[in-house]
Amino acid sequence: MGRLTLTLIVEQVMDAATITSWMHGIDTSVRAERDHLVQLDAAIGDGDHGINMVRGFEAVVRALDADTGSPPGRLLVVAGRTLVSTVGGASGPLWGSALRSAGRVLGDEATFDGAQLADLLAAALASVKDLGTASLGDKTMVDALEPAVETLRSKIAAGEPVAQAVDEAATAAEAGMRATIPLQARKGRASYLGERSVGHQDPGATSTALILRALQRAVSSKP
Amino acid sequence: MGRLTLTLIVEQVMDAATITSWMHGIDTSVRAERDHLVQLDAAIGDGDHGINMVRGFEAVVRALDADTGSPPGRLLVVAGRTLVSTVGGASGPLWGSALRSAGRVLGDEATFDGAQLADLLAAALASVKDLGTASLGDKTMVDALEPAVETLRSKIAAGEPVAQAVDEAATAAEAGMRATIPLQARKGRASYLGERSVGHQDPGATSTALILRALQRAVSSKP
Amino acid sequence: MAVETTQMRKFLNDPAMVVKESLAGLAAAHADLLRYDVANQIIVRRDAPKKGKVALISGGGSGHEPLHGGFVGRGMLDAACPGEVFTSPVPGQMLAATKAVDGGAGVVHIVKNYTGDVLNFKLAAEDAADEGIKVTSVVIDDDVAVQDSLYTAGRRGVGATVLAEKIAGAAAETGGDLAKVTDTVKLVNDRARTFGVALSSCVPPAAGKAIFDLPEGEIEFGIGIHGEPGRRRAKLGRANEVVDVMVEAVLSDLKAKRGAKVLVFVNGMGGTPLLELYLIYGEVDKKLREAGLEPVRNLVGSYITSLEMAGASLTVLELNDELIRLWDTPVHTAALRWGA
Amino acid sequence: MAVETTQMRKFLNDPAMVVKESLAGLAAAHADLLRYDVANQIIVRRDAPKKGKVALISGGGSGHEPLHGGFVGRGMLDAACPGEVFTSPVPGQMLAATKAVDGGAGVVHIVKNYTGDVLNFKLAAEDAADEGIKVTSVVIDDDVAVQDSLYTAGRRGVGATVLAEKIAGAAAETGGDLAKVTDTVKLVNDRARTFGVALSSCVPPAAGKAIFDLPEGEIEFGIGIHGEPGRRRAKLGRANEVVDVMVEAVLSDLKAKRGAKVLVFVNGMGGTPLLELYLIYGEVDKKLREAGLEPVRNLVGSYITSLEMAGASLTVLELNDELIRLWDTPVHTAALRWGA
Ligand SMILES: Nc1ncnc2c1ncn2[C@@H]1O[C@H](COP(=O)(O)OP(=O)(O)O)[C@@H](O)[C@H]1O
Ligand SMILES: Nc1ncnc2c1ncn2[C@@H]1O[C@H](COP(=O)(O)OP(=O)(O)O)[C@@H](O)[C@H]1O
Ligand SMILES: [Mg+2]
Ligand SMILES: [Mg+2]
Ligand SMILES: [Mg+2]
Ligand SMILES: [Mg+2]
Repeated sequence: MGRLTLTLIVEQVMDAATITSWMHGIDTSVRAERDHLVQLDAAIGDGDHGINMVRGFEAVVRALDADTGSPPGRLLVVAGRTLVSTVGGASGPLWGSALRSAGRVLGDEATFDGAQLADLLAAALASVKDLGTASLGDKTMVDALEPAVETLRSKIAAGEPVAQAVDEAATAAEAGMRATIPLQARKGRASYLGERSVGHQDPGATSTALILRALQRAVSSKP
Repeated sequence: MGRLTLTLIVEQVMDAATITSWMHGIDTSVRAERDHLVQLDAAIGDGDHGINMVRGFEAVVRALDADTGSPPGRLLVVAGRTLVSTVGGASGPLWGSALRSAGRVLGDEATFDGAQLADLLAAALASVKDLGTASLGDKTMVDALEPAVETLRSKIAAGEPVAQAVDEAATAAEAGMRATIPLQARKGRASYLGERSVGHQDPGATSTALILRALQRAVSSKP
Repeated sequence: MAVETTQMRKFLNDPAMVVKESLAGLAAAHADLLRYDVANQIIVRRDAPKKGKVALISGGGSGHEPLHGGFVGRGMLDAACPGEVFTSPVPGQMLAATKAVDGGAGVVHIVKNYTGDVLNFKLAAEDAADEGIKVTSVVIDDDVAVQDSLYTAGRRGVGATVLAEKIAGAAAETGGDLAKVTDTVKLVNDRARTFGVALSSCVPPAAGKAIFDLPEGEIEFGIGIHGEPGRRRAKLGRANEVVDVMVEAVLSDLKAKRGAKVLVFVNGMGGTPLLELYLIYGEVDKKLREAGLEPVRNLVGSYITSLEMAGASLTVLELNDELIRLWDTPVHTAALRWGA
Repeated sequence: MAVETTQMRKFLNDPAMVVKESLAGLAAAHADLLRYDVANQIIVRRDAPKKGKVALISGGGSGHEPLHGGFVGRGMLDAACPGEVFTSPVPGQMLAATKAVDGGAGVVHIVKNYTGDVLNFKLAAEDAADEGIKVTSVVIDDDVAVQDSLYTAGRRGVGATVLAEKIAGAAAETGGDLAKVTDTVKLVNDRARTFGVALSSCVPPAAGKAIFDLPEGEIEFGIGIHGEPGRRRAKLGRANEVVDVMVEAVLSDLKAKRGAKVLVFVNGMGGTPLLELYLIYGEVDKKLREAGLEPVRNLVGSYITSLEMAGASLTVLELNDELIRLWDTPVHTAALRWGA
């Protein structure tokens, strides 16, 4: 039974459709959570995070729908560029650079496997940390992304099925998101509030958890 | 009994103390009604009438308290000048000129009787109408002052005791005040509202009724 | 009876002192332009009286800042007489101002048409005449929201006041005589029309609460500048629908010649930010051109206000070459400045 | 999900279009000074690029008007890059602006210290460098309400931005080279400190409701310019008590020399009328003199705002002769103008 599963997993490859499905999934969920993200950002930021994410992923979906035939890495680069060029704010360059870096990991390959998925998310995390200079515990998107990347990498390395590993990574992102509540922000606008940032969930960590959950759905919907 | 009363009346003379007491009485009642006057003016004007009247009569009382020994006419002129120089707004020059004109009627006489009282109030009314060009029914202070003057003049002419005549004049002012409610304003700020001024009591007519009622108290408190 | 100052969203020490303290601050900030005569509560141009120059004074209730104190200086007013908030000044202020600025060539009183302003200025002008000063008075009444009829106190003086002060100030600064400067004020008033709308009321410091209650999502059409309600209330529509009403109200009354050059003044009531005022300007500019007029000069900002009221007014002035030249003449005041 | 525009006290057609429509209005009103490049959403000085002149650009979220578009013109900015309300612009805007204004002498990016602004400008500067344009960037971080430590994103850029744009703009207009103009921005930033307070929040059009809830009678100390809550909330006291806090916060950090000449900038957040701003100026002027400083220049008005927020900020800039000369240099923009 374990062996049978393993066999199926090894055969699960992801491709351009996975990326497109992922981006559509993000678009859908940031739309649904727009007002919640705005509320979270209003409490410790400037109330635009939901609007920024919706604007960005609307544009990403439009860009990808216009792009037929590109390999998955290329689609991620296009998505990243689109975020950089439409979002603004802190989240635009951060997620934009993240997806660009992620896409570059895949080069022009037509498909990718679980290990590559872990690598590309790791590249995204590295890019966010490099540009934003935030560390774990600073109450930013890093607090959701880093545990997700670590979980994904170790589960894949341990031979878990991709869908299951990504599910656990998304769960780790959600835990990281909730773990931002008691933290005092040290990066981004929320840091201006000092101690008043304590007790609120970080909007960027929240949308990051949505992004990971959308990835899980995109990966699971594959046959 | 009727004859006895009449005799008493003929003997009732008024003097500087009557004026001082009148002005103090106005001061007290516009203070007490300040917020009500503000509310009335807020509805169809700019919400300052109570504040204007309080500022003006506070200054009048201060001026009269500093003035000892002047005859009643002179006190009225001082009161009028003080209103002109402290109130501003529409009510300042109108009541200011009114009291100045009223005072001039008495010249330097030390006392005055009911007929003179009627004359001086008539001069006040003439001055308001001359300066403000308002007629009865325009929804202004004239609507309270004119019926008061007419009532006073006719009652005095009919031989009524001063205290009673002034009481009826004040009652006429109050009726005139209430009669402004259904009117559409044709003078002052309230006229800008057109039909929307209907249904509200005119603030200036209201303070005019207070002024007449204060006169009644000042006259009645005389022995 | 004491007003709880701390229950207002205002920077105040004492509601009774707000006008005086603000004037002191104005004078401290602009000592090069003007001085504050505390005893008479007037703002006087630093170099007044200017011998031989016709002087201009104006005044009215406070709460309309920068009007009028912010317009005292070279090429505009010689003195301003600020009353308490929304209350006309008293004649003594206008008399003191008239005496302080008279350079022998006469003094023009620019009076906004409100009963209080008109009556107090009238008493002051009589006193000034008694003292041998040549005074002319012009009443500004540009507000098309009010019918000028037997049934009103006449039209209110609003946005045209700012334009008249600037343009007649230029006429005086460049040597116009008393008749010329007086006629210039009249000309501006004749050729300008204004219509205002509000999205909120405002809170006079001495009253401590809003003059009227306007729920979110509603608009008052045809307001003045004293936080008073307007002619009618409606559901707030899109900005371009609101602008349609404003433009239509102004143009139908102004009856400018087709092809006329106009000055467009989009004025904020105090609480409406520039972001929105420029949006309004864009709509107005478009509609005026569609109506065959040519906006060649404009002024966008909060120049004649109603404390912190959210709202805006539109003034259109039909220009001619002389008015354009006078508008372009250098001006140096706290609130309007160019060419100097 | 559609925002009910009519539930806001705002003149809007569509919350998604408010920035673009406002920029179109700005350009229509000031066509002599600037043009609006719709495709790139940037405001560019009419006569740019000026060969041989160092160019200055700035940008950031909208909602701070007149910053930055109102400061484009002679003697100040060459271009402005407005993002959506309270959202940093995207690098493509800054790149387009940089290319549009580069006259060969280099381009200075004036960046307010917010993570979003810094990151987006950084990406743009990299792209511009790739295209062979000499770009320097200076980050403005004058807000003393925020500790500059490992535990924050550093101090916010607020009031000093306006002063830096004016003063460095004068340096560029009068022939300063890239190093000189860059250093001038830094010098202003080094010598200026700001502290802001709010009496209300504000309503971003796209969100449709206030960012936070501040009851009447309370004050937020240490706010920025994005309608965000400040460092602490307190009961609102008298204006002079509030000013005490502001002056103390600024001076204790600025540590100006006794006897230093200073420029005092009393800025309104958008919903606070001039009446109150001048009252504040009066208090500030007094307290600075008591503290041994000499206010020799000032700016009072709403120049870097947070939509219609009621509130104010105080910026004090320690001057030297060169800074005074540059401040006094003619400037001609939509929002700041003198000597021209
Ligand atoms: N330096 C940083 N590193 C990583 N993430 C950051 C950083 N600064 C801000 N963020 C994230 O960005 C989110 C805010 O994004 P958004 O509201 O879109 O931009 P802005 O703060 O410019 O308005 C924060 O909740 C936080 O998670
Ligand atoms: N032309 C006029 N003639 C007589 N009374 C007038 C006239 N105009 C206004 N009033 C009176 O003045 C009152 C308003 O006074 P007040 O509020 O003190 O002045 P303002 O209207 O200048 O704020 C009105 O209620 C009205 O009774
Ligand atoms: Mg945000
Ligand atoms: Mg009134
Ligand atoms: Mg009044
Ligand atoms: Mg933002």
